[in-house]
Amino acid sequence: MGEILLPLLILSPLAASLVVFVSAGRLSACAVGTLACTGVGMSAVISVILSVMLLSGPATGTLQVMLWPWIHIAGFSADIAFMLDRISVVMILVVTIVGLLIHIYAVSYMHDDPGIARFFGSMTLFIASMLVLVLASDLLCLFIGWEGVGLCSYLLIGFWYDTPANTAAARKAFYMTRMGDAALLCGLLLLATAAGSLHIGTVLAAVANGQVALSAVNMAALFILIGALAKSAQIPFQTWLPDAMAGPTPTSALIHAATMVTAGVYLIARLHDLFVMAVPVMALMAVLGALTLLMGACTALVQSDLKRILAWSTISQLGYMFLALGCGAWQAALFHLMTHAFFKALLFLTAGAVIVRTHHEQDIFRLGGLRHAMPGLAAAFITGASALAGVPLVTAGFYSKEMILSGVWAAHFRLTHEWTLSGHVLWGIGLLGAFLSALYIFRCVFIVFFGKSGTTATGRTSRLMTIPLSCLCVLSLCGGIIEMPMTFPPLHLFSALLDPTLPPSHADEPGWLVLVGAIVPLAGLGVAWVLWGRPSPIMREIPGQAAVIRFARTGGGMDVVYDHLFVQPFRFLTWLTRHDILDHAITGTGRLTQAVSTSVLRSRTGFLDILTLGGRRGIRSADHLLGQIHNGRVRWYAAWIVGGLCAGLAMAVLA
Amino acid sequence: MSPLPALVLLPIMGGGLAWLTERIQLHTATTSPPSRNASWWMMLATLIVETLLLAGITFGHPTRTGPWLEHFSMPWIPTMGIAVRLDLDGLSLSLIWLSLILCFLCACLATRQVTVKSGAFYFLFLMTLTGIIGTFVATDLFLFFFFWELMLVPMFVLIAVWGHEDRQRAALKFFMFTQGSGLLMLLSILGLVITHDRETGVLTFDYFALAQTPLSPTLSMLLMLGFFIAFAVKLPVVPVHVWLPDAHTQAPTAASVLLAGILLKTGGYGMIRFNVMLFPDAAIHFAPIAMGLGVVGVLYGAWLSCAQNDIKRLIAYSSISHMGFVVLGIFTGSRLGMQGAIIQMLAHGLSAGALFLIAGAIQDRLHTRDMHRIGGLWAAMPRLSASGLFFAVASLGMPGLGNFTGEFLVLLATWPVSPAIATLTTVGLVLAAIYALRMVNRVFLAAPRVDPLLLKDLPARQTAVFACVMIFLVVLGLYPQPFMIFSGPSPLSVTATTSREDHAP
Amino acid sequence: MHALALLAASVTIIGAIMVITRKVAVHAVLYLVVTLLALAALLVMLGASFAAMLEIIIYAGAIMVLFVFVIMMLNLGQSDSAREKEWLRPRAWLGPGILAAIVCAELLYCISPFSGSLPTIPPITAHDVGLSLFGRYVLMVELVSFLLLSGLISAFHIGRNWMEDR
Amino acid sequence: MPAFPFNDTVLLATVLFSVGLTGVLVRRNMVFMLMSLDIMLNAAALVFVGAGARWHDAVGQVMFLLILALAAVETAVGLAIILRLHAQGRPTLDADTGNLLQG
Repeated sequence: MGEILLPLLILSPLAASLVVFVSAGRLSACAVGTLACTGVGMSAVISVILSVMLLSGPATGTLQVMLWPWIHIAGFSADIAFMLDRISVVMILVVTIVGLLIHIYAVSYMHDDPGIARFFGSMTLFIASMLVLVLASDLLCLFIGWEGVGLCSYLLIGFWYDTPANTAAARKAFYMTRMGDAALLCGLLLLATAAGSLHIGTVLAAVANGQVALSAVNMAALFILIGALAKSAQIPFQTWLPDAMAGPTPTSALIHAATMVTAGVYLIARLHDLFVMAVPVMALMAVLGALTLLMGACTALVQSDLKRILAWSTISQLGYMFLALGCGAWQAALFHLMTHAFFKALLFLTAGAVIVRTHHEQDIFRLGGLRHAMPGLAAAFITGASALAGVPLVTAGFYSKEMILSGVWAAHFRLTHEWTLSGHVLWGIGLLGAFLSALYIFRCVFIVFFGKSGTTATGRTSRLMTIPLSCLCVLSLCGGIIEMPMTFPPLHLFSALLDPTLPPSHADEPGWLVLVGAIVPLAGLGVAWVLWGRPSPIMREIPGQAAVIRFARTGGGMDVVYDHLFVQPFRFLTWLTRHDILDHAITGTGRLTQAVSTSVLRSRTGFLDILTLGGRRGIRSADHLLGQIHNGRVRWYAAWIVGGLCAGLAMAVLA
Repeated sequence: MSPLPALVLLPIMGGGLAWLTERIQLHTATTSPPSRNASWWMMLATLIVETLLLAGITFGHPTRTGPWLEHFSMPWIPTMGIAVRLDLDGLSLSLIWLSLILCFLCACLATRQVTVKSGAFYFLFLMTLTGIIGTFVATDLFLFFFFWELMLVPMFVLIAVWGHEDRQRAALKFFMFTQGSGLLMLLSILGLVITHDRETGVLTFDYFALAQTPLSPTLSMLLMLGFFIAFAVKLPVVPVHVWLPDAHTQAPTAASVLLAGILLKTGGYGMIRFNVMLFPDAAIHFAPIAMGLGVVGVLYGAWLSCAQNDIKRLIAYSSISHMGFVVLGIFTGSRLGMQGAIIQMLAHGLSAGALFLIAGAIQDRLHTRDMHRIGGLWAAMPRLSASGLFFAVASLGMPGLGNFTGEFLVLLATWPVSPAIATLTTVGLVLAAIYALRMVNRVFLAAPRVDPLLLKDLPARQTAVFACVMIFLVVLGLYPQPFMIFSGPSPLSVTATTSREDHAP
Repeated sequence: MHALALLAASVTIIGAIMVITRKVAVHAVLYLVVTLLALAALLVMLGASFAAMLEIIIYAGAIMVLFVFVIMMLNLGQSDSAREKEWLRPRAWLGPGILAAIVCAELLYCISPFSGSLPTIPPITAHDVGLSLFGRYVLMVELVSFLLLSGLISAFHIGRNWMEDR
Repeated sequence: MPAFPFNDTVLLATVLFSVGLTGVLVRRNMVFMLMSLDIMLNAAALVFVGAGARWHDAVGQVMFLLILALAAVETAVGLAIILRLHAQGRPTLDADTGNLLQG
């Protein structure tokens, strides 16, 4: 049963994608939407069935399906093989259910776009690739999904390809993730060489029993980390994600918030046994995650584009996940991944609905007071915002963030004998980040939905859009209750789910941690209300002139730095070398040879040549001279006669 | 009776018939339109018969005694030890299949545009095919050289007569490079034969006999270099690649496809069959340099490809980059790398061939290859654009498609030899993404820049042909295992004896 | 050497030199007449009285009259003599002068052996001349008459065209 | 005996010839050239007469007559040409201008 359902899970969106692509232009928008939703819906149903099947089985049970051997050759083998374990269950549920909701939303959102078939084809293909990614039991197979989602992301960011900025953003996203992919490929090569296979189980076993040298483990972990960082838009690869908001909003919700960008988190969680062995890499991951979450939050605080705020917030939240992963809180990371998928999808979709109804106005300072025009959307957005901020007890974000913070608190890195990195510092950063999260998202809420009304909203949000929104609202409010902090004991469903596959983090955090974690988001909310929310807000707009603000708004200037450091030199160099230098060199050598041989030839024949040339010239000048003699003047003729006579006589006389 | 001579001779005879058909038609009547394409149908019929023959060879031997599928031998010039020796193993067979598939592609998609002296075009086209197939099956070095040169002449004429604006120069460049390097190979062949004659007293050009020649390391290295340079020019390896961009750019579409799809592969085939297998020790000594050249090729080709504005030139440079992988794979010295190189050759033949066809289709419609003047084709021609996107993505090494399998295997084989080289090569993959997507963005996406009236999408039949290639690529990417078992070159040590015994008269 | 002969010879030479150096054509004609008269005297001294008479009548008479008439018709004036002066620069003289001097010197060198003279013999009379002229050389006379006729015709022809052009 | 020895006759004739030659070469005016030619013809005639007297032969004077006729014809034709040229716009009678036969 499972052996059939698991391939079918991937096949149904894939088939939908193929049908949609092939029949492009022949099916109506409605039919295309239905087809895509059916494909994703089927896989959602299958994933629910599969998870029930798996969870009803033994705790360590996994569902392994080997479809066919991919490469079997001396010293190496790779298969097209899938595996469903408890980590993948979480992921397929998130991917298919959130994916389904977003698809349903998109049917309405995209219904009058001429390229709808391309859109849904790419979206369903994305779901299929993502499922391949999360289900693959072989790293090479995972890599197919890994690149596949990148390709779909490229197609969807550049969906409205008429605008050069969009396609540029798409290419940027693809290039930056591709760099990570190259690093990931290196990591895979290293592991494959060391372990002789890329089957995840085999690799992890080889690492665990010391078959792989520690330096190789560190290197591999580093390479894979780079790949994950690029995919998840962490420092130093963060710049592509804000630009990726050029795509349609459902794309941003599905790919650039809920699923694809979390692939890095999933990969590291999947390979946690490898990373446990690589302590420096873990520390690096935690530090980068912490930095990213701070940086993302700070940048989000000064953005004025609604979708960009959400994009930076995504980067920041992914930073949380990496922080958690770096600290070994695998479960927390996955938990946050799940809740983040819910509330960030909700936020994006709501933002999309708002943007559609305000005639594609994305600047939050031109919006305002939308609370009255669209109360439902306002409520949904506020729900999402609360979840993102982690408003205590009622939202999912609170629980997952709490889990991360408690996991981070306990972490401890022994990098060297003298130098250790305590989790407390990282915890502090995380807490600061939580405060900033509440601040920036409620800044957005207060500016957009409260205050003076800026734009006029028209139309109604269609039913097809509201259903997914309400579902996501429920999920982002209640999705967290399945895992309570240790301090409130009763419910630990999520960790119970993952305990067999992912080691639980240490749970001996002091009780006041939860309290602090609850107060800080509320404080952020309060400050936001003071600054932007009151009837006469203190700060209507952050002064955009200040250099630091402008600096922060561009994402720490990293774009500019990269542009000057890599893009421009690359462009210049390619421009410089656009004509093949070697070609020129060789052609030039050829020309030189030709010239030399010609001159050799000439010098060989030169003597004769000069002789004949000189002779000819002499004859011609003599000719000329004779011509001069025949000048037609009688007197000269006479003179010549006399001269001749002279000479003749002289000869006669002298003889 | 072995079907190999028929396999080799069929295309050229069919081509001659196609030419004759056209001549006769010209002389009799040109009134009825359906018979105007009689010579084209003749070519198609030739290809079909050839394919049937090949299918017969492929599937007609359920029980294989040795690794060599077919053998044919007939004395040619007995006093010199030259014979018509043809042998077929999995490597040859898979490359011949590739050739035929690409020829079908050209026949269906590219040759109909040839209106001037089309009969002669078909004849030369099929003559090139004969040369290629002959190269793949010849195991007599003299015969091999004969076929090697036979490929060049019709291709030269194809470029020089039916090419684009700068065709004469490109054709001359192509001819001079390949011909010059071919002479080096001839020297090496003669050197090997004479050495063999001195050592054993037997004057022969037989591949299997020559493989047993005892050689001093220096001599062996010298002879191998002669072969290597010839193959390196054909493949091409970077410092001697300069003929390729011009030739590919200026050639007519069908010739570009043949060049990129198959002619380059003869270089790879030669490296496997004659460099690594005839001179294994010298090849091992030479491997670091060759691998270095391979990496340079990967990076240099990709780099220059990033800077091109001419679509066909861009694809040509990307071919150089991909062929760098082939060199890298062949000289890793492991079976893994060689398999990777073979898969890479097959996949590149399909993807680059298809890309050239698409570029040709664009040029037929817009009469330009400049990417600055093309743009936004997706809206008007979605089928062509989608195919273009697919093959561009394939050529950037998307996992799940054939090119990735080849590249991955090559990298996997390279990593134990030198992680640094492998890491450098992955940079080539990033560059591949840059040039491929640059092309996609400029040509298919972007804002429309051309008159939409010019843009007629691919007909459904041609799309179906492209779809077949896509399926091949996907199969090669997802299920390469049968190809890898099937297409492995026969190890020499085994074959030399078994094939002798099997086919001894 | 007869003093008279010497005088005549010197007059001849001086006259010839004067002919070729004059700027005015009529002067030159007059000097030429003088030269020819002196030459006629010399011919008498050589014992050819008949020739001398012919010289005076035909040459100094008829031909010179022809010259004078032509010069009159040419209507030469001051400007022409100025131009002649212009053309008679020393540079123009030098080359031809040297050339002529060389020829003269060579001829003189050649004729130096003709020295010594035979004993006196009776001079040749018109009778002798007439005999040989109409005896042995009658054909020559006929030829000369043709020559004169052709000269007459050609001169007439050239002059007639000119008359018509007028 | 002749009053004028043959030697001196030849001497005189040579000088006279040279003077005439110089005139032909030097003068550009065609009238003067004709006169110089006459001088040269006279020099030649003088030699014939001298030689006839020296060897007592009538042929010398016969030749003199022929030369005389020749000179007459020459002068007549030459003067006619001069007149013609003068009438046709060559008032200077410059012999150097008639050089259309130059090579």
